[in-house]
Amino acid sequence: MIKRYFFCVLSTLVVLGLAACSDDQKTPVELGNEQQILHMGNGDEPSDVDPHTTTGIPERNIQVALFEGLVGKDPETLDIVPAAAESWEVSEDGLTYRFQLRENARWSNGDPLTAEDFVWSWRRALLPALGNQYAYSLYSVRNAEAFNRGELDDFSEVGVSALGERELKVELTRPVPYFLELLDHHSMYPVHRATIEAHGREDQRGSRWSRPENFVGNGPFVLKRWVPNQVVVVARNPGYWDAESVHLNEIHFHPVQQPSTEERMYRAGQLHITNTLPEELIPRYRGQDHPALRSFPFYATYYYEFNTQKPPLDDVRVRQALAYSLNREQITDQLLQGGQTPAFHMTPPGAAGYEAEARVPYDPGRARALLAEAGYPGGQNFPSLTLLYNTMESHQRIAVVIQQMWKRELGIDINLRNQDWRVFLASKRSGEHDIARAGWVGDYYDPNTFLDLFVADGGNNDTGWSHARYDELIARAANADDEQQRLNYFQEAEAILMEEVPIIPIYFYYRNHLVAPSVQGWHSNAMDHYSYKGVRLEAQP
Amino acid sequence: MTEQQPLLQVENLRVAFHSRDGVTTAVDDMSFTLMPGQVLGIVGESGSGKSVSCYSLLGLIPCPPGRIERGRALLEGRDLLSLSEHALRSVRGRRIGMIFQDPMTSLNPYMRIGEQLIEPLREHRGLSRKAARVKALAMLEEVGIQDAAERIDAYPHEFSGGMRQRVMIAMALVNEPDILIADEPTTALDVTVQAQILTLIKSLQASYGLAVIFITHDLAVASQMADELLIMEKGVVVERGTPKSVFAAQAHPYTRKLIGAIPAGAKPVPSEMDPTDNFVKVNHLRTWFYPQQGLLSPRGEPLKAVDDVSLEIARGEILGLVGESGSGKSTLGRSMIRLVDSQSGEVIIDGVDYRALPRGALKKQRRQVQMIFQDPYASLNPRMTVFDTLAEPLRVHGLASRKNLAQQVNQLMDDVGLDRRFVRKYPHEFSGGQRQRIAIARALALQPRLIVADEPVSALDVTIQAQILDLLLSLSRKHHLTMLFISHDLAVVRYICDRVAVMHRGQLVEVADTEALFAAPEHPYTQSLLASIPLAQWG
Amino acid sequence: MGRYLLKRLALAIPVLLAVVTITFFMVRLAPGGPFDMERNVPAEVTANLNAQYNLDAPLWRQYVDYLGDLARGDFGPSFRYASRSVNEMIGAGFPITLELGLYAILFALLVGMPAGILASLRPNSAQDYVPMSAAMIGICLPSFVLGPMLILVFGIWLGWLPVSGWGINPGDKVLPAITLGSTYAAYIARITRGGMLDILSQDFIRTARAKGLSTWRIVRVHALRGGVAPVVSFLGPALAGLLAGSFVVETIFQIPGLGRFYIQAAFNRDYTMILGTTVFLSALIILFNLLADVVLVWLNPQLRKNL
Amino acid sequence: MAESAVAQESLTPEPGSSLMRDAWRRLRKNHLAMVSLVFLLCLVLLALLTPWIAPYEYQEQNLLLGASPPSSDHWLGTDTLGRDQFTRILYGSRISLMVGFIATAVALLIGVLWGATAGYLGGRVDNAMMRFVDVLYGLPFAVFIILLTVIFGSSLLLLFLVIGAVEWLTMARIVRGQVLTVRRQEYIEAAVAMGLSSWRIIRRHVIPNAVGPIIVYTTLTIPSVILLESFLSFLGLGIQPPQSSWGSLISAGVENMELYPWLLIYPALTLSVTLFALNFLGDGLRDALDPRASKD
Repeated sequence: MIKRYFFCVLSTLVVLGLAACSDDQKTPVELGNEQQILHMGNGDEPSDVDPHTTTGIPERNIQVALFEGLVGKDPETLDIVPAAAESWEVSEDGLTYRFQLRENARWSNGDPLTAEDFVWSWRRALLPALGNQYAYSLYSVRNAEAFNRGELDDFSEVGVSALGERELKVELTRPVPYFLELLDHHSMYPVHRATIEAHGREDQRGSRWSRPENFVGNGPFVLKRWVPNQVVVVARNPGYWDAESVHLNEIHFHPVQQPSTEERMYRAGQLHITNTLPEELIPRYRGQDHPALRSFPFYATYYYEFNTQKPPLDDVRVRQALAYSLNREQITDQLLQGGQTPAFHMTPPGAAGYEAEARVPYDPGRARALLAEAGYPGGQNFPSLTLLYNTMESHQRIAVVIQQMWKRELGIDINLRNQDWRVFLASKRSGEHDIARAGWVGDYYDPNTFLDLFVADGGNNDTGWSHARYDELIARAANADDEQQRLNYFQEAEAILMEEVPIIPIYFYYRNHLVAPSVQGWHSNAMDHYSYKGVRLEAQP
Repeated sequence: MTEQQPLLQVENLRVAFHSRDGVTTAVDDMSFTLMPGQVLGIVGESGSGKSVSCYSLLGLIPCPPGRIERGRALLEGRDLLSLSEHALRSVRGRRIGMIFQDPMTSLNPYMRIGEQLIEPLREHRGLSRKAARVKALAMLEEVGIQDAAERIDAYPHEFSGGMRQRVMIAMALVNEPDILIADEPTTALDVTVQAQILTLIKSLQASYGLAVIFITHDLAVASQMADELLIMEKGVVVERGTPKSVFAAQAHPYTRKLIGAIPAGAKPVPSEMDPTDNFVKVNHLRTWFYPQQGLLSPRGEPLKAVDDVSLEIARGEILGLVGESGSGKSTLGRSMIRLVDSQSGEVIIDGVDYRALPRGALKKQRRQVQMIFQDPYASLNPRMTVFDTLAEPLRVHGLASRKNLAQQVNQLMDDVGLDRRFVRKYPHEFSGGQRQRIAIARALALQPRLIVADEPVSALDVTIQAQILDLLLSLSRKHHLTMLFISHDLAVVRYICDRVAVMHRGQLVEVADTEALFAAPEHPYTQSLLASIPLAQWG
Repeated sequence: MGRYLLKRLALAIPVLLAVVTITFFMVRLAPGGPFDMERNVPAEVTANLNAQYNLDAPLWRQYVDYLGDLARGDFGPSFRYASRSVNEMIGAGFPITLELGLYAILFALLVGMPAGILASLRPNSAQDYVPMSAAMIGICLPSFVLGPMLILVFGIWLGWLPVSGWGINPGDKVLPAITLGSTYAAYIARITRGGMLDILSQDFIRTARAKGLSTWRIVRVHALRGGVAPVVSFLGPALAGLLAGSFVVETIFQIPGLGRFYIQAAFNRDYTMILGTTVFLSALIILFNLLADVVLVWLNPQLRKNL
Repeated sequence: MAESAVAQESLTPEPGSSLMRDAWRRLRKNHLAMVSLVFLLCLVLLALLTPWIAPYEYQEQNLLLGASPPSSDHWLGTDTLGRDQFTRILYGSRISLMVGFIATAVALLIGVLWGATAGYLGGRVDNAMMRFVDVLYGLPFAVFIILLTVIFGSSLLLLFLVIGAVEWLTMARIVRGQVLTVRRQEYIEAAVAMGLSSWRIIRRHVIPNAVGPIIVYTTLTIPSVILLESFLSFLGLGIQPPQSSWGSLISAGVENMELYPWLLIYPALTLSVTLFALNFLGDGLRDALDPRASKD
């Protein structure tokens, strides 16, 4: 009799599972290959697609499909290429830019894209009340900062103006060698005025203009569907000026937070491209030379920063001792095994041809000597310091290994402490930390994005370290006429930084993700800059 | 009768319970025959094996630990004891019907009685739901349920105890079995209801030509009902015969003990009391229960458990309070000592107004007044040893020092006639009578002046009952106790009380000296109570 | 009955108010605001952002305003998901979580109850130990272990079931439901066993046996109704706890449910979302407890008249 | 029927025994419970002796070795940092058992007192006390944890309190439900009639008789507490690496499940066996503490 009950249980389970068991069921990837639908893992649920109010990478990955700035980047070489502007001129002094917009550039509702659209959009991006957290990327434009800070009300005094339907003039405060780089930032994207005004105030965050049913953009794709925490679907924009190089019909952005979930989805044929790869699995994929694995250096540095205001970290010898005793190669080769390269200086190599010469060496002998010199021979009497990191498994692993290295090489004990991200930020800002984990991703492809972090009044300098000569060098580099001279200033600044070690660089990031073999024309690059033009899906034989 | 084959023939039945502590033989070498239309009474006290023997016939004892070790039980040539569970199922409810002691718990509270009634019909005869319902309805009418057509869809809790027992009987007989096993069918019922049920069983037995096995501890009831009696003691049949012959011969000492234990006659020695000194005075006491008292809802129709009751108890007197279940007698007792909050009136005990006492003072005052409960199983904390149970009140009220605590506890044990050696045992290790002695000892520990005894002997076997009654009488004399003795058993009340108050539906209908009341009951309700007492028929 | 329900619901209001109040001030105590980023932005920008969301008003004012919105059933805009209101997010996430929770409970019941019933029929025998031990596995393997294991076996090695999603690919609801339900299966098995043991020792079961009914029928018709009462009173709080605790399963299986919002909101400092989901879930807890009580009464006719 | 017959038979004279001694006598007869008890005692002993018997140091890394399967050098293999897993499980048992037992004890203490008081006093007091539990149930756990880490940092003591503070809610509900039935028993009425204080009645009469479900729930709470610890520690509330606990080993094992299955199997097995032992011991204790339980 009891059997009957078990029969019920079994049959229910079978029925629940049955539908899935049919073998001819095609996976989303297989279906996507046939219909040119790309499935991408996209990290997190986007907060919005409005380019002027968002700050995250997941949002950016979608915005790249929906909008287009004046210029873009070649996904392979990261060279600046024309986008909404077909050409531009730079004045001799590097202060004035004139952009010619494409004649056939249109909004997805058919309206022509005009220079005035850019003026209005940048104004919106700078409106104080909007609270655009990336407004500062426009600060090199004349008076933009004053306008954004509310010190200036008249936007006509800001250095951006339309010289007709299709010509845009931008005036800068000072020459910025990487200004074109900045133009690819989402804060500089144009937005459609009529649509925004139809659904709320211009300075209103989160109005409904960015919903699929209202959305108007100028990118190769338009917003089609958005189910929170499930998927964002963008569909090809037939009115896009370069529609013929767009091969995909749709892109599905899946907000998958857990790397391990993402990897399983890839293996089950639910994703073409993953956003990341779980650290634990990287060695396995690398070992197999897996065809889907894409590994490439990423323009970012993982480092620890000292609170140089607190003894004994105010003593440069102590900082040097701590820095010299880290065996970075062991961390990258044995622990991480994800292609990361040991960082002996702050700025990752590559951009603008800059290759730092300064090195903070691995020299445990000297480290011990320095520590003894500072009054802690063999780690004796060394106060108990705390290493603060934000809650994440990978940070924890590195911290544990470094804790051991310091113990082994210097004989000092460091406590580990992890905090929730926002608490971590708050602790760092208030200077409560001794040593804190940090990471910096280049905002643009230029050494300046790393080196100007550590100027004395730098908003992101949580080390308390300041150095007059260093500040001077960074300022000079910004105004340098000659590119070689500019890089020389950077070399000198970097040397100071590595001598003073307010931070210990640990490794340069490497990105690893999976790209299905059916995806053609996909390029991974050091800025993790996505480009969907030219991407095509080919079913495997 | 002479021509007839025996319907059921039980030979040399032996049932034992195997536990880690050893083997207990519950029934040993029992034999009997049951003729068609015969009523067999099995009489014995709890633990005598009378129920186990019948349950084992139908495979209803838990196995393990129970085990039928030997014997046969032939029902028309088939040995019930060797039948498979499946085959036994066709006997149960079909050939042999059963009714049980407590109709409150023996009916499924979750099912309408109609469903429960048609179940055996559908199970054994495969009747359609409709046909079964017609049959069930007829059966309900036959057992005397009025408006059976409406009541058939009611739930058991909507019936009174007596009506429930009628439903049980209907259920047992609905398949027209040959044999009815009635296991203490009236023990849990009021006397007046008991009389009705007994009459009903008798008449059904006659009209269906049923053979009945009637299990009871009450010799009087058995002798009223049975054609033949089996007297059992500790699993063994010690005497058998017609009621007349059993009573006449009283061959076995146990039989004599049973008969002797039936409380009969007046109180042997009246209490020493001063009728003018009213130790307890209750004036216009009223305890009503409201179905629900909420923030938003108005009060519903109250249950008037105690409605404007006044009485006095003289110092040293034992006042009997009788009434049927639901008459409010327990609530009155509890209200008097403020275990239940009453709404209005006055309770003055030894000059102290109990209803007006603040909480703290009440706790101190409580030692003056103690209570003995009906169920000695439920009224003792199962996780406390006898010592702890008795020592607790002594300690809390500071009546014993650390040194003489053990001595005082021992004194109490002696008082109630318990062996001192048992002082470290747990309640469950004692028999019912011993447990009630513990409960009495606990009440006495505080040297109270007044004891409210709520049915203190009704859960006990007759022989034990007699001992406890004598104990109470002697203790009340020794300690000069005043007592309110609540009981539904008039014979018991007559034996122990100086005066009797009769309670009916929350009110006192008659208060009189015991013998006067028995001789000439005034109130019709009292008269009906007296008329329902089963009398042993041996004359 | 109606009055009883009304009274219970009225009692819920102070509870919810207390939850809102404590939560409101608790989240403000936590360091870090909803708009903190790794890079520092000018103070003016932050001030403007705060102004957009009424965060510049005095705290008591914000509290009063929030209560006012709440009274109108408006949970406010989400800070993290700028273009959405909290109502919208709950509306999107809750039905999914509820469905997941119901399947999980269903699974737990289908596994736990037979195991408990089997065990109760022959206590302290193999028929008791084997199903009870099997049910215990659910406690040994918490969802963050069981989920990936099931995915690996059924999703990847055998390829029978999808590894993620909800209602997108056929069969994708099976593994999440099992993962979430397995812990509860163990509890339900234990509770069922206890409840059934209780009922099976009652007199009316003896009556049923004396009627000649089969064990199966006794269990099904006579014992189960009373025996499941403890299960029902467990289910109310369990379902509520399951909804609040489903975030692990939702994350593993990529399910767009409320559980993820609920937990992430705290880390995002999405004040309105924290408050909204908290109030909503508290109300659910109260509601499910009430529901469990109603079912208990419905199961037990003796209780019906008390209402 | 039969049981009272047994009761009468068993009245053989015997020296006195207290509830605890009696319970112990009963427990000893339960083989399964005794095996479980011995296992748990061994486990506790191992945990206590860990610093002397562990083959390696718990924080000792060998990055060159990395994750290696069980071998004669490392009986249960090594983790991705090359740390000996056997050692880490041993050290983990110190943390996990301590957290499991102490945090559960905290929950037990608060929950039982709260639930018993509410259930026994009933009425408005009950209502107010249980509504308080409802409120606590409703509060967002994650925010609570973040706040605590901020205010107090990570400390083991706090971890006990937090877990206890979370788990007592359910305990209180269970106890209250049980007490509501116990309260109706006549021996409680008898205790009231004796003039005992409410506190004494709760302590001596109510709680001991509600002990069955309490024990069962406790044995189920311990493993869930052990797992909860790893989550809270990960959030920064409890122990900090390189210390290990069973929960953290299991979570780490899940991540590496496919590549290095031994990293999941052994910690999970340890926890499971402990859980089963607790369970059998709990059932045994429940029966042993009930003098009435007729054990066959």
